[in-house]
Amino acid sequence: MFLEKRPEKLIDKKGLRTDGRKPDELRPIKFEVGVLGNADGSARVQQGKTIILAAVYGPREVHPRHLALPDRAVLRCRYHMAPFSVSRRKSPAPSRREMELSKVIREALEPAIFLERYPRTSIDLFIEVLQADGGTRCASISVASLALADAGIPMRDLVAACAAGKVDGKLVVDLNDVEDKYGEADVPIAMMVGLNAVTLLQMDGMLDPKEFRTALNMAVEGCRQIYEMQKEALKEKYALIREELEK
Amino acid sequence: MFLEKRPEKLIDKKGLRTDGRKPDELRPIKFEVGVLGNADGSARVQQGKTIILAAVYGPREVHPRHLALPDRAVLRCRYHMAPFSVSRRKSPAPSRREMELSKVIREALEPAIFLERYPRTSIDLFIEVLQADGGTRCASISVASLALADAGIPMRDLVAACAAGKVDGKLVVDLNDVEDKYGEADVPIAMMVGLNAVTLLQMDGMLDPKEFRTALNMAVEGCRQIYEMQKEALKEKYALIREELEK
Amino acid sequence: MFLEKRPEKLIDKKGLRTDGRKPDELRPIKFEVGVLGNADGSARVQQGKTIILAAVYGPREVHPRHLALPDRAVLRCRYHMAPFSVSRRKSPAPSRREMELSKVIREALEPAIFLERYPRTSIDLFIEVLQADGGTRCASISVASLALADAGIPMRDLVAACAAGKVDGKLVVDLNDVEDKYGEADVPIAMMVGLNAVTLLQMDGMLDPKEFRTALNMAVEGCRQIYEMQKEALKEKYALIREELEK
Amino acid sequence: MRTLIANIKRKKLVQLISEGKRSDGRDLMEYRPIVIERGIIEKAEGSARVKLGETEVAVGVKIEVERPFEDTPDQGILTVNAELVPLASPTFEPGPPDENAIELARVVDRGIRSAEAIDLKELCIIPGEKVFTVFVDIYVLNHDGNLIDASAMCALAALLDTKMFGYEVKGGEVVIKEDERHPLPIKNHPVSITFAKLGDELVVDPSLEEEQLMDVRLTMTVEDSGKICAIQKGGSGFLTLEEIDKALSVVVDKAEEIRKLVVG
Amino acid sequence: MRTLIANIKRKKLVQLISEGKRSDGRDLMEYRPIVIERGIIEKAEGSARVKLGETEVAVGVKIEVERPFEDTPDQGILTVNAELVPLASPTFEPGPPDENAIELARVVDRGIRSAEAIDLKELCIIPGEKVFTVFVDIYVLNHDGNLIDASAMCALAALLDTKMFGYEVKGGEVVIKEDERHPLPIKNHPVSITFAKLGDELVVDPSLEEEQLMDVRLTMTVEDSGKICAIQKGGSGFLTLEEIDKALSVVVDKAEEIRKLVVG
Amino acid sequence: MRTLIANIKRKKLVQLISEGKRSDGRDLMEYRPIVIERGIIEKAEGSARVKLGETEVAVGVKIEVERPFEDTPDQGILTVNAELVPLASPTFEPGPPDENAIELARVVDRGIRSAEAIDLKELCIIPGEKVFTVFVDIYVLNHDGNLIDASAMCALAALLDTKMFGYEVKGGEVVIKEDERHPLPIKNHPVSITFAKLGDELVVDPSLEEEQLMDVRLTMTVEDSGKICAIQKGGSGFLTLEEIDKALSVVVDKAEEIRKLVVG
Repeated sequence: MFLEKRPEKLIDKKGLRTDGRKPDELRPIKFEVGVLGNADGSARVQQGKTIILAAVYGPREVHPRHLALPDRAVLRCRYHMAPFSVSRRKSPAPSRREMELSKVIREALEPAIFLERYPRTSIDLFIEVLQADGGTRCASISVASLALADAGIPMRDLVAACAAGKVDGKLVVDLNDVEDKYGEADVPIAMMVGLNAVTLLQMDGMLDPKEFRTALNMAVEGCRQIYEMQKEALKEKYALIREELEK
Repeated sequence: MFLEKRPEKLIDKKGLRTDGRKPDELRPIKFEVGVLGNADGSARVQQGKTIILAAVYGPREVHPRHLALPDRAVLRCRYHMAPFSVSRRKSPAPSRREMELSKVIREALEPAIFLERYPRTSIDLFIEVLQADGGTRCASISVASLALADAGIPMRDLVAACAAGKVDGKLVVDLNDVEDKYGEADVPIAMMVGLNAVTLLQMDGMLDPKEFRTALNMAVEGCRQIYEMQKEALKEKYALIREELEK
Repeated sequence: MFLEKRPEKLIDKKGLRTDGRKPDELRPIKFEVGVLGNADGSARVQQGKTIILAAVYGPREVHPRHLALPDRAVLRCRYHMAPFSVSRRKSPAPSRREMELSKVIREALEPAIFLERYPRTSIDLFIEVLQADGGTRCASISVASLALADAGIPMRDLVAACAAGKVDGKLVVDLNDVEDKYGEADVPIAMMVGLNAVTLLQMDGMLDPKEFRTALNMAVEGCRQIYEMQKEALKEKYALIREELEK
Repeated sequence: MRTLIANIKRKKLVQLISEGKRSDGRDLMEYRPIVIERGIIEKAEGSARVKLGETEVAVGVKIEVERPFEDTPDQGILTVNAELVPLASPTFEPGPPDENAIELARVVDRGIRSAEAIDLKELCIIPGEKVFTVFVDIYVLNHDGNLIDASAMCALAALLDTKMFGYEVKGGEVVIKEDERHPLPIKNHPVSITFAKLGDELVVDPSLEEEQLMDVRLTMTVEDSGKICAIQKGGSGFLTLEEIDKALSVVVDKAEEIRKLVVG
Repeated sequence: MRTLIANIKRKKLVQLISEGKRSDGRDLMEYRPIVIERGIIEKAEGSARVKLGETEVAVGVKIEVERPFEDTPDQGILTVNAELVPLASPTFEPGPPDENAIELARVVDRGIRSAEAIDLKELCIIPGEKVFTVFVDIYVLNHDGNLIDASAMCALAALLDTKMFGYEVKGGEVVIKEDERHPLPIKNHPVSITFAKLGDELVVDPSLEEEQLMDVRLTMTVEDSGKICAIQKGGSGFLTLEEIDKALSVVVDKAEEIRKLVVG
Repeated sequence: MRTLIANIKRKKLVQLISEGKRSDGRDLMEYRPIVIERGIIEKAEGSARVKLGETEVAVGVKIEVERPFEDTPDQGILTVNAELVPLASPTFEPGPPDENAIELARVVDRGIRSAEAIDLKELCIIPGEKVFTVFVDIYVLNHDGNLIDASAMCALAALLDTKMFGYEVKGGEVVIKEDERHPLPIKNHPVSITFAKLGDELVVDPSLEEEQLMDVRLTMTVEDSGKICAIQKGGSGFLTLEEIDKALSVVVDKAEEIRKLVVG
């Protein structure tokens, strides 16, 4: 309903951020794997106030059929925001921003998947942002990666994603909505951390090349931390399954 | 062009309605069968000021083909209002209301049709409301049923439809537009009268269970009367054909 | 950005038009053939301030396939205006006018093409108006005809198009935008000049039958002149090719 | 095969027509029977139904108060729309108007607009602020050929049937007086005549069968004083200048004949 | 073949139900476990999540200032929308709402509207000029049957969770007071009960399997005082008058049972 | 088979590039010939055409008066749109912009916006009421690779070509003075440089053939003072940190080289 106001300061006298974090501190992140009944794989993330669900269907038959590829699976990806996920109600029709994000998220995950193992099929990835408080593209990639793993899709590595940026002249990691909106720059990246391979790289705002290098390194470090949390979440899931099997 | 005003009273001192009817009295109804040149079957109804045309094409090949069913015909139904059928011009693009009505009308007719006799085909039913003065969904079902019969589609029974409702505290049958808009409740039903089978049942407004039962019975009685008129209209059509053949 | 104003006079005291032309004088016209790298055939026209590109792809496989015809090629035509081609920015979504023009342009070119030589294929013609200053449908047909020739599509004859009309009570040829908008009548035609066959004929405004006949003859004469320029443009193109081959 | 049969049919039809006859017994320059009924839709400000042989069209006119276009601040707005609803023909599909529906609407629109049939200046309420928009909705109910002429007749009949409401302007707001009604200001009566070319002959008012086999279609619209006010060639054939002249030589009389039926 | 298997399944299920049992062990008139959580989305004015067995639905409520409809100038606006997002089922496709999503939204809307659950007059700011619009967005997250009841419960829970902001009107402009909050004016609590007919029996809260094999679906919505405020029959079968009566005889108590869970 | 041939082609190209050569004879860090022409469309407020090898792009700039966004009441609006019109490539289809067209528009938009190339505050007429909207329409006329750089150059050239009209505000209305013209307030000149990764090497300004065979695409946009103002990775491959660094080490100089050509 309301337009958020720009806070007076994005970094306070103690060098802390609007939500009390240190510059290099991620928001609290909680991953859950296997949260939806019908999907072949699914996961949920809460990262600060950002809440996202990801579901994977496939490999399955492609409709319409002429989209099928003879030598590999087609990865399809829809990034979509719930109308109630943002301050002003968003129309459920896909916006241009959602279409671009669907593309870059897909291209951030494709390098990790052994698509050639499932020719003539599609792997359909659906991402629903239930609450958007900044960093949704990175959180989407991280959680989608878990949903793919949960669906048993063979991958070279998990893909972890994290942004770094500049707010009030200071480089920080994992920007929230206010920092993203009123900050000076945002550099979201995604990585197959184990392979040192950057699969998403975008930037808006302005950074000189030196700042950019520092921000990039901070984002890489953020990805490393998220990567560990992803692995932890998968372990937990498997532990639960093992428990249930042993019952 | 103009917003209609709510009449002061919907039931007058004598217990009569805005159009002079008694509570249990249907509007004047006129069915005509076989009114359009190209359709495989067609019919027209005038019920009070409500005027509706229905046309049936099929059983015919299904386009697009993947919609065909191996064991029965697909019944497709489009309920559509002419832009000039209501006080304020209506955009010709289908509204959400028209989409819901297309669905419930289809589901009211499906139980009557031996769809299993025409596998891999479609039976396409097009309903055009030329003037809407209340009760269009019921009149659509009644007239569509005649168009199906005119097309020679084998049916278990004709489907007759009629609403009952509550206006100014009084239960009445076959509501017109003003009664529907400013009344307290509307219960449209459809029946295969010969089989005592209710194939449409909806309600909006408020009724206690006892009132609802009474309204339901009034609507059933309305269906019975309409059912007789439907049969009469078919007989007339056949009589005409016979006459023409004997000429 | 701005609404153009109606000039006080469309014909001045000397009998000349707003752009200094005599009534029976065409605007300066420049055709270029083979201007785009990817298309199978292409051409560009500048006619006064009107600038149009045409490209032809095909004969090629038809998508979707069910549109293919067993006995001839399908000619498909899209007339489209760039958002910046007119005073007020035009939405890039096709307007009703663009859809009608796509149809009449297609029907003006179809009689000239030996479609029966390429059954089950499509010939796709794309026309982009980069600047619209009147007469775009005629200029589109003239330039599209060259693009078809450039693509090697066998034709009975080139199609040349030109309008005549009435402004300030005077019959004139090849109306510009202001003359079209504020004039009394516009008669665009297209012809296979060598065959004396009129393939486009439209009119709006008002003309008595005698005026109409005169206007028609003026438009025919315009077509003749344009036809010569078209042939010249093709010759130039072939001369260029010969030169290149001889290098 | 389909083409083969169509070619045989076409030859027979062209042969018949070259002898001055048509498959339904009409003369080349003869219309099918025309039935016009006005006032078929009470809820519309104006309405009509036309049967032209088996072709059937309904038109409803609605009037709304809207903002004028920027370049004509002192004029009402005319909007013509055509729906080829799928009950009218096995070849019509549900969905937004296709190129045929759009062409139909635009040709009818052009006739009305060029002839200045409606006095749009009379429909201005507050210049630059509020004007009446006249929506003419063409509804094709059965397609047996020559939709343009049937629709143009029906649109004219519906406009002639249209009743406006009186109004007054109070403090910038338009107040409608429901008990005061007057006809729409109609100044001219454009009538369209459609020819089909089959072989070397022209026929008027082509039937569906004739349309399917014709080379080309030519519509000329004529206003009260005998001026041409709209022309549209359709179809993938061509016309010679002589053929255009031939059409021109009969069209004014033919239009007058139809106009009498419509205006009554 | 597919049909053959479905028929066998259906026979077994009908047989089981005729013995008063269901495949998941429930009684015929028993709902699956219901878990309701309010306030799941901070950025929405109100929100809730409902799990009904494995069916999961989220609802978010947003409030915006808009122009009222012309025929209700002194009332706020209620808009209910449902998205069957493709992560919820292999049969849901991306794209604009299909007939199932539209029916779902409209049935939930009808219950809230008929019961006058929201006092829309309280949502008027400046009559004819500005009112609050309440957007109720139903988001189906996992489809395991009976989406209508789960959505209706979730919508009611989300409305009960909704906080409005205070406001004042200054010079025709609405100024929102962000620190002043009060609940949405909720006057009634409609609850829908959905039956599936399988053979000669009715069951409540059909699972996805039951929905796929059922003859017909019947939803009745009941408001606080025990009146029926919405009914919707769905599916291609029919109901006898006796079956309608049977549903009617249990629905008020059943609704009261569910209402307690939702209203808390 | 198609894949097999593509693989063979790819191997040959990667081999060639690993030797520092390209199939059209360019160096790895060399652009194709660039031809820039301004003022090609008189009816647009600004326009330009860029030929980058065989790739050809036109950009038209239109300016309209509109209502500002609620959260930036004192700023003009920038809208960048790209049309991949079907005459430019056999793979482009008519219809609304697909993901490639949208990405193209958004990357160009991001460079202009981040660099604050247009002084949007200068485009405010009446705060909260009326501002100028600058429409930048990218029209791809022939696609032979590297549409992003060609479009970004062309957009910048068109903006530099753009003439605004003077205006005055009279009684809340904006009156345009047609005889008073001044350039659009351009404060910065962002230039994008696009790399393609083929094997272990990066090349700039990939041709269509290189794009079809590349692993990944990387675009960096640089503003006047040498800061990076937009980055976009595209394609289904990955980059190492070393590769990103390598791009970073050449991009500022490369951008300055292109900027001289565009700004002139």
